[in-house]
Amino acid sequence: MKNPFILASGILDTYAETMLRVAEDAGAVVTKSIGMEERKGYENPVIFEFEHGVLNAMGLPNPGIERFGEEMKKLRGCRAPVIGSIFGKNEKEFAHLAERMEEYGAAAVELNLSCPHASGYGMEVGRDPALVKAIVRAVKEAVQIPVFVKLTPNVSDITVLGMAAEEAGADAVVAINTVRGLRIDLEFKRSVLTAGIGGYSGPGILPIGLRCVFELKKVLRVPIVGCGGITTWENVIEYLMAGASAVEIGTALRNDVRLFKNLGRGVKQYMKRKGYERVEEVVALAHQNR
Amino acid sequence: MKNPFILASGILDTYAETMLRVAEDAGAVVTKSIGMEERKGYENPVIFEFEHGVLNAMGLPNPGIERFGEEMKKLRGCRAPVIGSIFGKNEKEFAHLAERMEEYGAAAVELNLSCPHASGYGMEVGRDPALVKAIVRAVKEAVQIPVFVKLTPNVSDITVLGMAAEEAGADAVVAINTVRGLRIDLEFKRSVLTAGIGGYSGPGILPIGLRCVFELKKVLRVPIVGCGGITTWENVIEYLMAGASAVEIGTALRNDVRLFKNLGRGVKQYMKRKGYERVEEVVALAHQNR
Amino acid sequence: MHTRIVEVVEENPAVKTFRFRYNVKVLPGQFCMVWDGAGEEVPMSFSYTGKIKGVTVKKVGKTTDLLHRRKPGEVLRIRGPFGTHYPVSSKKYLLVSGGTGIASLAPAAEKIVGRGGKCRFVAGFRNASEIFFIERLRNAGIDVEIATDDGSAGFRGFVTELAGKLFAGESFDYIIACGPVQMLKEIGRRFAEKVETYISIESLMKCGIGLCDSCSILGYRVCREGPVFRAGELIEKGWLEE
Amino acid sequence: MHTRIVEVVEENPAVKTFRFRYNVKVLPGQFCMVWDGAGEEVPMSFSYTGKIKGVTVKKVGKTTDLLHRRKPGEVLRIRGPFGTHYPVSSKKYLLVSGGTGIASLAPAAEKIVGRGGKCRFVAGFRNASEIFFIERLRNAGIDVEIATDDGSAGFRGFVTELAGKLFAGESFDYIIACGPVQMLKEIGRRFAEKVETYISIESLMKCGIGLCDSCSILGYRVCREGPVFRAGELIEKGWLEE
Ligand SMILES: Cc1cc2nc3c(=O)[nH]c(=O)nc-3n(C[C@H](O)[C@H](O)[C@H](O)COP(=O)(O)OP(=O)(O)OC[C@H]3O[C@@H](n4cnc5c(N)ncnc54)[C@H](O)[C@@H]3O)c2cc1C
Ligand SMILES: Cc1cc2nc3c(=O)[nH]c(=O)nc-3n(C[C@H](O)[C@H](O)[C@H](O)COP(=O)(O)OP(=O)(O)OC[C@H]3O[C@@H](n4cnc5c(N)ncnc54)[C@H](O)[C@@H]3O)c2cc1C
Ligand SMILES: Cc1cc2nc3c(=O)[nH]c(=O)nc-3n(C[C@H](O)[C@H](O)[C@H](O)COP(=O)(O)O)c2cc1C
Ligand SMILES: Cc1cc2nc3c(=O)[nH]c(=O)nc-3n(C[C@H](O)[C@H](O)[C@H](O)COP(=O)(O)O)c2cc1C
Ligand code: FES
Ligand code: FES
Repeated sequence: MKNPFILASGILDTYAETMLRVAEDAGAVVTKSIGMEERKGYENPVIFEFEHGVLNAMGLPNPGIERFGEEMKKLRGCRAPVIGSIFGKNEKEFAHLAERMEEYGAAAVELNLSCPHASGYGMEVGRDPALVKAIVRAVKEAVQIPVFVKLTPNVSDITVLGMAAEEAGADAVVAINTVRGLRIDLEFKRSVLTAGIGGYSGPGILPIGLRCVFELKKVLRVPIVGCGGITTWENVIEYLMAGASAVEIGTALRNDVRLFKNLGRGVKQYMKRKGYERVEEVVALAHQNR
Repeated sequence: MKNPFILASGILDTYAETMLRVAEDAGAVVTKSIGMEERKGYENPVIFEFEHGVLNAMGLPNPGIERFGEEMKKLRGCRAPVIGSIFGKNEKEFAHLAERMEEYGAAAVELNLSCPHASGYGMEVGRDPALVKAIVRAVKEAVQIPVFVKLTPNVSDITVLGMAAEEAGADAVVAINTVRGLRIDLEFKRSVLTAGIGGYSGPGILPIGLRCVFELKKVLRVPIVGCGGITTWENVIEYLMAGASAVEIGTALRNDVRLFKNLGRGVKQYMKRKGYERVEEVVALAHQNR
Repeated sequence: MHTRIVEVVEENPAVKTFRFRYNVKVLPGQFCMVWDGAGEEVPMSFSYTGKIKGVTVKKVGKTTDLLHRRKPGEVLRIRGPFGTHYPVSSKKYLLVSGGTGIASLAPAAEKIVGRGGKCRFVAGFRNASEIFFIERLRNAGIDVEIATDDGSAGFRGFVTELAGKLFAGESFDYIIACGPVQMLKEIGRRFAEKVETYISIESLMKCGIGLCDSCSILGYRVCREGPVFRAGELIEKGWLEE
Repeated sequence: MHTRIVEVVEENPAVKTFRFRYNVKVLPGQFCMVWDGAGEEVPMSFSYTGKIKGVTVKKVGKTTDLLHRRKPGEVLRIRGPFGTHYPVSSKKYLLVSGGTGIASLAPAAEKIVGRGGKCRFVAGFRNASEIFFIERLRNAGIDVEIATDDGSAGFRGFVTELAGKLFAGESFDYIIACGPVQMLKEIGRRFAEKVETYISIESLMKCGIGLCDSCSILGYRVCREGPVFRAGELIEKGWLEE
C-alpha cells in the first residue's frame, strides 16, 4: 500500500470506473458489499444528511456476486489493491463469496459483519462472537488472500468480537461500520429513511470509532484498520495514535473525490514536523502516553 | 410537571442554587448522581468540547449522600419536582441511596445504570439485565416514590435492558446516557481526557438517542424519557414522535441556562400549527407512520 | 427543507408543475430531490429558478403518480440544489429539448436572454397534445420552433433533425440539450465536435450527494459532476458506444 | 488550540509569565484553561490580551510547579477565552489587586488608559520580594501605589486600607478588584454601596464552559456569569455572609 488511505465499502464503489478514479490517490479500495444475489435495496429516501454526518439505509443494493465479476474485470489494472467486501447469511455464503472474489482477483476480502440495517445480514450476524468465529474460519479455509473483518460498534463490547475474529485467523479487523441511528421528519412524522433505523456515518461518529480502535488495540495483535468519521488529516493521525495501522474513509469523499491526496499531504507534513519517518511510528502512540 | 423538559443529571445540578435557577423553567430537575461516599472525580481535563458535542469523564464527583442532604434541604421550595439521581455498586447501595433521597424529599429517584467511565459503577453495572432487574427490585422495595432507570446506549440491544427494568417495576426509563467515545490530542499524543475514554453528549448523539427511544417504545409500556443531543425544539418533537413522553437535556444548557423557556415556546408553536393540544398526542407518532 | 406547494399547474395531461418557495440560489440545470413523505424521493430538475421555484413532473410511475395528486398547501421536502448547471452567458445558443427536457432548459433560456444572449429553441414532443412551456418561452422573447414525431405540430420528425437544419444555416456559440438519452447521443454525434455542446442526462439517483455511486456513469457521478456535462467529455470516455 | 510558548518571564521567585500566540480576541478579566499535557488543566487569567497573549502563574501546587518548568518552544493547549470581563471605558477607575490578582488587572488598566480613562492602581503584596508588573504599569503611565503586609515596600498594611484612603480623597466611577476572596469581600463591604464595584473571583473550575456546576457560587457559574461580577449582585445573594 502506497499510503494508509482506503476507500470504505459502500461509497463510490459499485462501478469499476468510479473506483478507478478514487484509486488514483488511495492505498487500497474496498468494493461495495456484494452478496449472493442481486438486491435493489430500499426505496428512496435512503440517505439523510445533516450537520453532524449522514444517516443511510441503502439496504445493501448490489448486482450479486456473479454480475459483479464484470466490474472486477475492469478493475484488473487498478493502481491500488482491490479489497472485495462481501456479506452473507452464514459461513457457507461467506465462503462462496470470498472464493469468487479471490477468483476475480481481489487482493483481500473484507467481511461485512456489521451493516446495521439489513435484516438477516451484517451486524445481525456479526454481533454474535461464535458466528463471527465460524464465518472467519470458513472464509480462511476457502481462500488464500488476507481476510479483513469489519466490526460493528453497536455492541456492548467490541473487543469480544475483535478477539473472536483474531482467534479464527482474521488478518486484520476494520472498525467501525456505521452506528445505528434515527432521525424523524417533523412534517411527515416518520423516519427520514424508508427503512426506519439507519446507519450513522461522518464526523459525528469520530469519537466512537476512535474509542473502538483504542479498545481493540489493547487486546489484539492483528492490525486494525480505523474507520468512521474521518474528515481531516488530523482525524487520520488520531486513528493512528489510537492504534490503527491504516484507515478507511467513506462519507467525507462526497465533497471531495480527491480527498486522500489532501489528507496525505497533511499527514506527511505532520510527520515531518514531529520527526516521524514511517506511519508505523505513530501507530498506538496514545497507548504509551496512558 | 408543567412542561416536558427535565434537567439531565450531571449538568448544573451539584449545588442547590444552580438547580433552583434552572428549575424556574423546567418541568423537573434531576440531581447530579450521588453515591455512598464523597468522590473528587478525575483530575482535569475532564471535558473536551468539539464541533459535534462534548466528551466528558468527570468521574462522578459528588459530595456523597450524607452531605448532599444539605443541598436537598435548600431544594425544598423548588418550583419543579426534584428527581434524585443515584449510583451504587449493587442493590444494597442503590436501595440505601434511594431511601435517603426519599427522606430528603425527592419526588422520584433516577438510577444511574449508565455512566460510561467510572469503574465499578454506571454502565458496568447497568449492562447486565439480571443486575438491572435486581437493583430495580431492591429500590422499588425500599421506596414509595417513582423509580426511573437511566439506560446506557453502549450495548448490543437496549430493549433487553428496558424490559428488565420494566419487569422489575421501574416507573419509567430514561434513554440515553452518554455514548462511550474518545478523542486524541495530536500534540500530547494522548486522550484529551485524563480518564482516557469518556462519554459523548450533545448534538452528535441525537440520532443514537432517538434510535434507542424508538426501539424501546416498540417493547415497553412504561413511559420513556428521551435524552441525548437535544439542542432545538425540533429535536424535542423528534424525541416525542420517537416515543418519549418527556425529555432530559444537559449539554445544550451550557450556552443558555434559560433554554427550556425557548424550547417550550417552539414546541408550543409547532403544536398549535399542527392542531395538537396535548403533548401526549405527539408521543410515538413516528410509530404510526411506519 | 420543507416547503408548501403554492401552485399546481397542469401543463398537459401527463405533466404538472409544482411551485413552491425555496429560498436558495438555484442555477438553471440543477436538480433537487423531492419527497412528499408518502412516495419515493425522486430527482427533479428545477423548472423555475426565480423567487418561487418549481419542478415540472411527468407522470411515469408510482411516485410521479402520487406527486400528481398533491395540492396547493401540501408539503414537499426539497433537498438541493444539486449538481452542475448550464453555461449561461451573453453568447448565442441553440437549445434543444425532448419531452420534459424542456423543463430544465426553460429557465436557462430565460437567463440567457436576460443576460443579453441570443437563443434559438427547438422543442421536440411526441405529438401536439404534449406541448407545454412554449407560451412561457415566447413571452420571454425566445424564438421557439417545435418538432413532433407525428407532425401534429410544427416540424414532423426528430428534434435533432430540426436542430441540424437550424445549425446548418446559422452559427452558434453553444448548444445545450436535455431529453431522452438517445436524443442526447444524437446531439453529441452531430454537434459535439463542431461547437461547445452541453447536455443534461438522467440517471438513477439515490443519495444525490455523491456518496452512493448509484448514479455514476463512466466514472462520473451524475449528481455532482453532472447532470449537465460537456458532451465531448463523455464522448471521449466512450459514451456513444455504451 | 495548541500554541508554543514564545517567552517565559520570571516575575518573582514564585511567579512566571508565559507568552504565546493565540489569535483570538480576549477582553481583560477573561480567563482560559491551560494544559501542558502532563499536569492538570488549570484556569488562568489572561495577563496579556494583545497580539502575544500571556498568563502569569503562581507556583502553588503540583500543576503550577510543572508549568513553571515549561520552556519557550514547548506546547500549551489553551481553551478559551471564557467568562465575563472588566468594564473598560474612559471613566475614572480605582484598581485594587492582591498578590497575583495584579495579573488580570494589568491589561484592564492598560486598556482603560488606552481609551482615555483614568486609573489609580493599588497593588498589595505580602512583601517586597513578591512585587511584579509595577514597571509594566508605570510604563503605561499608570499611577501605582504599593501596599505590603510587612511594610517592606510602600504602605504597610492591607491593600484594602490603602484603597480606602485613596477613595476618601478622590472620587471614582468604578472600582475593580482581583485578589484573595477575603480581600474581595472587604472591597465589597467597603465600596459596593458607594460606587460601581466589580470583582474577579476564583472558584474550582472543571469544564470552564458552564456545564458541570463545579465552579458555581450562589447559583452563578463563575466560568460564565463570572469570573468578573458586580459586587452588589453577589452581596444581595448573601455572599458576604458565606
Ligand atoms: C437529474 C434528474 C432530473 C430529472 N428531472 C426531471 C424533471 O424535471 N421532470 C420529470 O418529470 N422527471 C425528471 N427526472 C426523472 C424522474 O426522476 C423520474 O421520472 C421519476 O423518478 C420516476 O419515478 P416514478 O416512481 O414515478 O417512476 P417509476 O415507477 O420508478 O419508474 C418509471 C420510469 O421512470 C424511470 N425512473 C425511475 N426512477 C428514476 C430516477 N431516479 N431517475 C431517472 N429515471 C427514473 C424508470 O426507469 C422507469 O422507466 C429527472 C431525473 C434525473 C436523474
Ligand atoms: C478564573 C480563574 C483565574 C485564575 N487566574 C490565575 C492566574 O492568573 N494566575 C495564577 O497563578 N492562578 C490563577 N488562578 C488559580 C489557579 O488556577 C490555581 O492556582 C491552580 O489551579 C493551582 O493548581 P496546582 O495544581 O498547582 O495547585 P493544587 O496543588 O491543586 O492546589 C494548590 C492551591 O491552589 C488551589 N486551587 C487548585 N485548583 C484551583 C482552581 N481551579 N481554582 C482556584 N484555586 C485552585 C487549591 O485549593 C490550593 O489552595 C485562577 C483561578 C481561576 C478560577
Ligand atoms: C451510503 C453508505 C453505504 C455504505 N455501504 C456499506 C457497505 O455496503 N458495506 C460496508 O461494510 N459498509 C458500508 N458503509 C459503511 C462505511 O463503509 C463506513 O464503515 C462508515 O460509513 C463509516 O465511515 P465514514 O464515517 O468515513 O463514512 C456504508 C456507508 C454509507 C454512508
Ligand atoms: C458533564 C456531564 C456530566 C454528566 N454526569 C452525569 C451523571 O452524574 N449521572 C448521569 O446519569 N448522567 C450524567 N451525564 C449524562 C447526561 O445526564 C445525559 O444523559 C447526556 O449528557 C446526554 O444528554 P445531552 O446530550 O442533552 O447532554 C453527564 C453528562 C455530562 C455532559
Ligand atoms: S446519487 Fe448517490 S452518488 Fe449520485
Ligand atoms: S467550570 Fe464547569 S460550570 Fe463552571
